[in-house]
Amino acid sequence: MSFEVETDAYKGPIGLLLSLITAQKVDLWQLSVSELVNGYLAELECMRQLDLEIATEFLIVASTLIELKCRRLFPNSNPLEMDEDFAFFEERDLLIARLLEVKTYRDASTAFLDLMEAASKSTPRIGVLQEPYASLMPDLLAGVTRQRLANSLRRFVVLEPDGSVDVSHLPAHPVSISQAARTVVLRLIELHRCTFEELMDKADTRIEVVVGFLAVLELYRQSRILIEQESSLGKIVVQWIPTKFSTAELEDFLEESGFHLGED
Amino acid sequence: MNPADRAALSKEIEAVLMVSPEPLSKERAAEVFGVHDEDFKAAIDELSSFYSSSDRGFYIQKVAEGYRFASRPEMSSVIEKFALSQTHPRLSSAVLETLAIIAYRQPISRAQISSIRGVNSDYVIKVLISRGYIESTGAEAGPGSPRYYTTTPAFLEKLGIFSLAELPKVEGFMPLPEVAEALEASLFDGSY
Amino acid sequence: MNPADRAALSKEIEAVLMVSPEPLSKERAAEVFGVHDEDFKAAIDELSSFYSSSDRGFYIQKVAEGYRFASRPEMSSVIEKFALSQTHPRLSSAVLETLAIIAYRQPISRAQISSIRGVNSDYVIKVLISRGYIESTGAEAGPGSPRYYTTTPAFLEKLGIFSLAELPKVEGFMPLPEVAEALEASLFDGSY
Repeated sequence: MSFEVETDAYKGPIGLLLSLITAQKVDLWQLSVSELVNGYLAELECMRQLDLEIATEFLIVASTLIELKCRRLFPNSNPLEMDEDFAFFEERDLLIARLLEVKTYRDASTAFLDLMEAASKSTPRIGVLQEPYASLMPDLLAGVTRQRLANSLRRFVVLEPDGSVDVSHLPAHPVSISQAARTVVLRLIELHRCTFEELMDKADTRIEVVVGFLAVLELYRQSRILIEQESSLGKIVVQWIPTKFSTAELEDFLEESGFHLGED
Repeated sequence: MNPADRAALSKEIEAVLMVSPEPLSKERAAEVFGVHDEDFKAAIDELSSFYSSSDRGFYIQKVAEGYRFASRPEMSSVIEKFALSQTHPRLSSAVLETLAIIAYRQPISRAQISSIRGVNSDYVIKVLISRGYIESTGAEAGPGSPRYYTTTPAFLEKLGIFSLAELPKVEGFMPLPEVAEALEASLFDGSY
Repeated sequence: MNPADRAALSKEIEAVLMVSPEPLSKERAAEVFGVHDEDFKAAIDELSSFYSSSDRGFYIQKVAEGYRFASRPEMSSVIEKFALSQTHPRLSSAVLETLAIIAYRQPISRAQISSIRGVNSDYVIKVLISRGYIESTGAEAGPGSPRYYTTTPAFLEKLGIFSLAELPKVEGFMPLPEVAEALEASLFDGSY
C-alpha cells in the first residue's frame, strides 16, 4: 500500500506525485505542503504501525516540495548583484536537474531489482573443510585486537538517536509571510521610503524580523518595491513603487502573490 | 519412476547436495523432493556410481547422517595446501563480525546472529566452536528450542583480556535481535 | 602444460572448489596449485564450459573475487524448498535507490547522497553497510572530512555481475528531453 495524497491540486498515491509533476498534470505551486502533512498524519493514525517504506516515500516527496518552494521564495544569495533573469534561470535549471537526477536513479534501481532477482536463483556452495583438514586452517583470529573486534561490530550498530528535538528555533506564535507582507505593504504605503529597521520597529522577536525580511525579498522579486544598500552589512533602504491600490485590490494582490508557505 | 523423472530428480539432488552445509538425510530428501525413499535411494546410488567412475576431484560420500559432496581422498595433499594457505579474507571478516556480535550480545541464538548479519551464519558459528572461541550454553528447554552462544575463556585469552568488561565500548547500540528483525521486516518488502 | 598435467590440475581445482568456504581467487589458486595464472585460467575455463554444457544441477560461477560452485538458476525452486529460510529478502525502494546512486556515482559522500535524494540517508546507508553492499573508503584526511562510499564485491555478487562495467548504462534511464521540457513547463509557467 502507499500513502494517498489528498489535496485540492492532487489526489492519489504519493509515489506518483513526482512523476505526475514531470508529466505536467499537477502544478507544483498549487500543492500545499501543510495539507500534505496533515493528510499524512491522519493516515498514520489509522495505520497500526509505522511503515518505513511509506514514511520514506512521503519524506522524500515532502522535503523535495518544501525545498522547491523555499528556493523559489528565497532568492539567490546575491540577488542584487546578479541579473535577475540569470538568477532565475540558474535556480530553475538546478531544480530540474535535481528532479531528473532522482528520477534517473529511481528508474535505474528497478533494473537492479531485476538483476538481483535473476542472481538470487542460483545459490553458492559454501564449502566446509572437514577434519583432519579443518584444524590445519590458520587461526582466523591471528593478530586480532580488542579494537578490531569492536570496529567490526560498528557495521551493525545504530547510532543512538538524540531523544529530544530542538524546537527553540520555532516561534511561539507562527508568523506567516503573507501577514508580514501585508504589514510591510501597509507601512510602505504610509512611509513611501524607509530603512528596513524602521519597517521592523514593531517586531518583537527575531523570527518576525526574519519573516519580514523574506516578505521584503518577495515583494522585491515581484517588482513592488525597490531596495538599496550602499555597502555590505550597510543599512537597507526600502522604497514603495507607487501603484494605485484599493484596499480590495491589495487584498487580492496579497492573496494571489503565492504567500502560502506559512499557513494556509 | 520413468527415466525422464529420474534424470530430473538426479539434477535436483545434485543441486541440493551442492548448497547444503550438512549431509542430506533420506528423511530430508523425501520432504524436499517429494519422492519415495526407494526412488531417492535409486537416484543417489546412480549418481554416486557416476561420480565414482568418472575421473573427477570429488565424489558423493555416504556418512552416518546422509550424503554429501566431498573431495576425493587422493586429493588430500592439495586440500591440505589449501587449508594451510593464509588468505581467507571473506571467511576471516565473517568470523570476526560473528564473534563481535556474540561477544557484545551474548547469550544470542543462531537465528538472531544471522538476522543481525543478514546472512546465514551457520558455517561461521561452526568454525568458531571448533576453535573453542564460543560455546553453546544452557540446557535446551526441548527439541526445537534454540541454542544460545556465549564466548569462552579461550576467547578472552586470545584477546589478552581478563573479562568482557574490558572490551571497548561501542558508541550507539546494536538493536536487539527482535528490533533488528522488525526493522528489517519493514525495510525489506516481501517475506522470508 | 601437457594434457595429463592439465587433467590433474582440473581434478585438484574441483576438489578445492568443493571444500572452499569462499570463492577461489586466482591469487590463491597460484599459491595452492603452484601454477601460472594462465594455466589456472585455461583449466578453470575448460571446467566451466564442461559443467555448463553437461546437464548437471550445478555449474561453476565466476564472481568478482573468484570462482565457486553454485546451483543452477533453474534449480531455484527445489533449493528454496530445501532452505526455506534462505530466500533473499527484497530491498525496499529507498534502499535500492540509494544503492543505485552509490553504484553510479561512487565514490560519493553521505552529504552528496542526501542532497541527491533530498532526505537524510544515514539509516539507509547504515543498512547497506551492514548488509555488506557498500563500504566507506579512503583514509579520512582529518576529523570532519567526509567519508566516501563505494560498492563492494558482495554488491556485484548480489546483482550477479562481474564488474561495475556490467551495470546497465545509467544514460538509458535518463528521462527523455520531452520529460525535462514538461517538467520545466509545469514548474515555471503561469504562476509568475
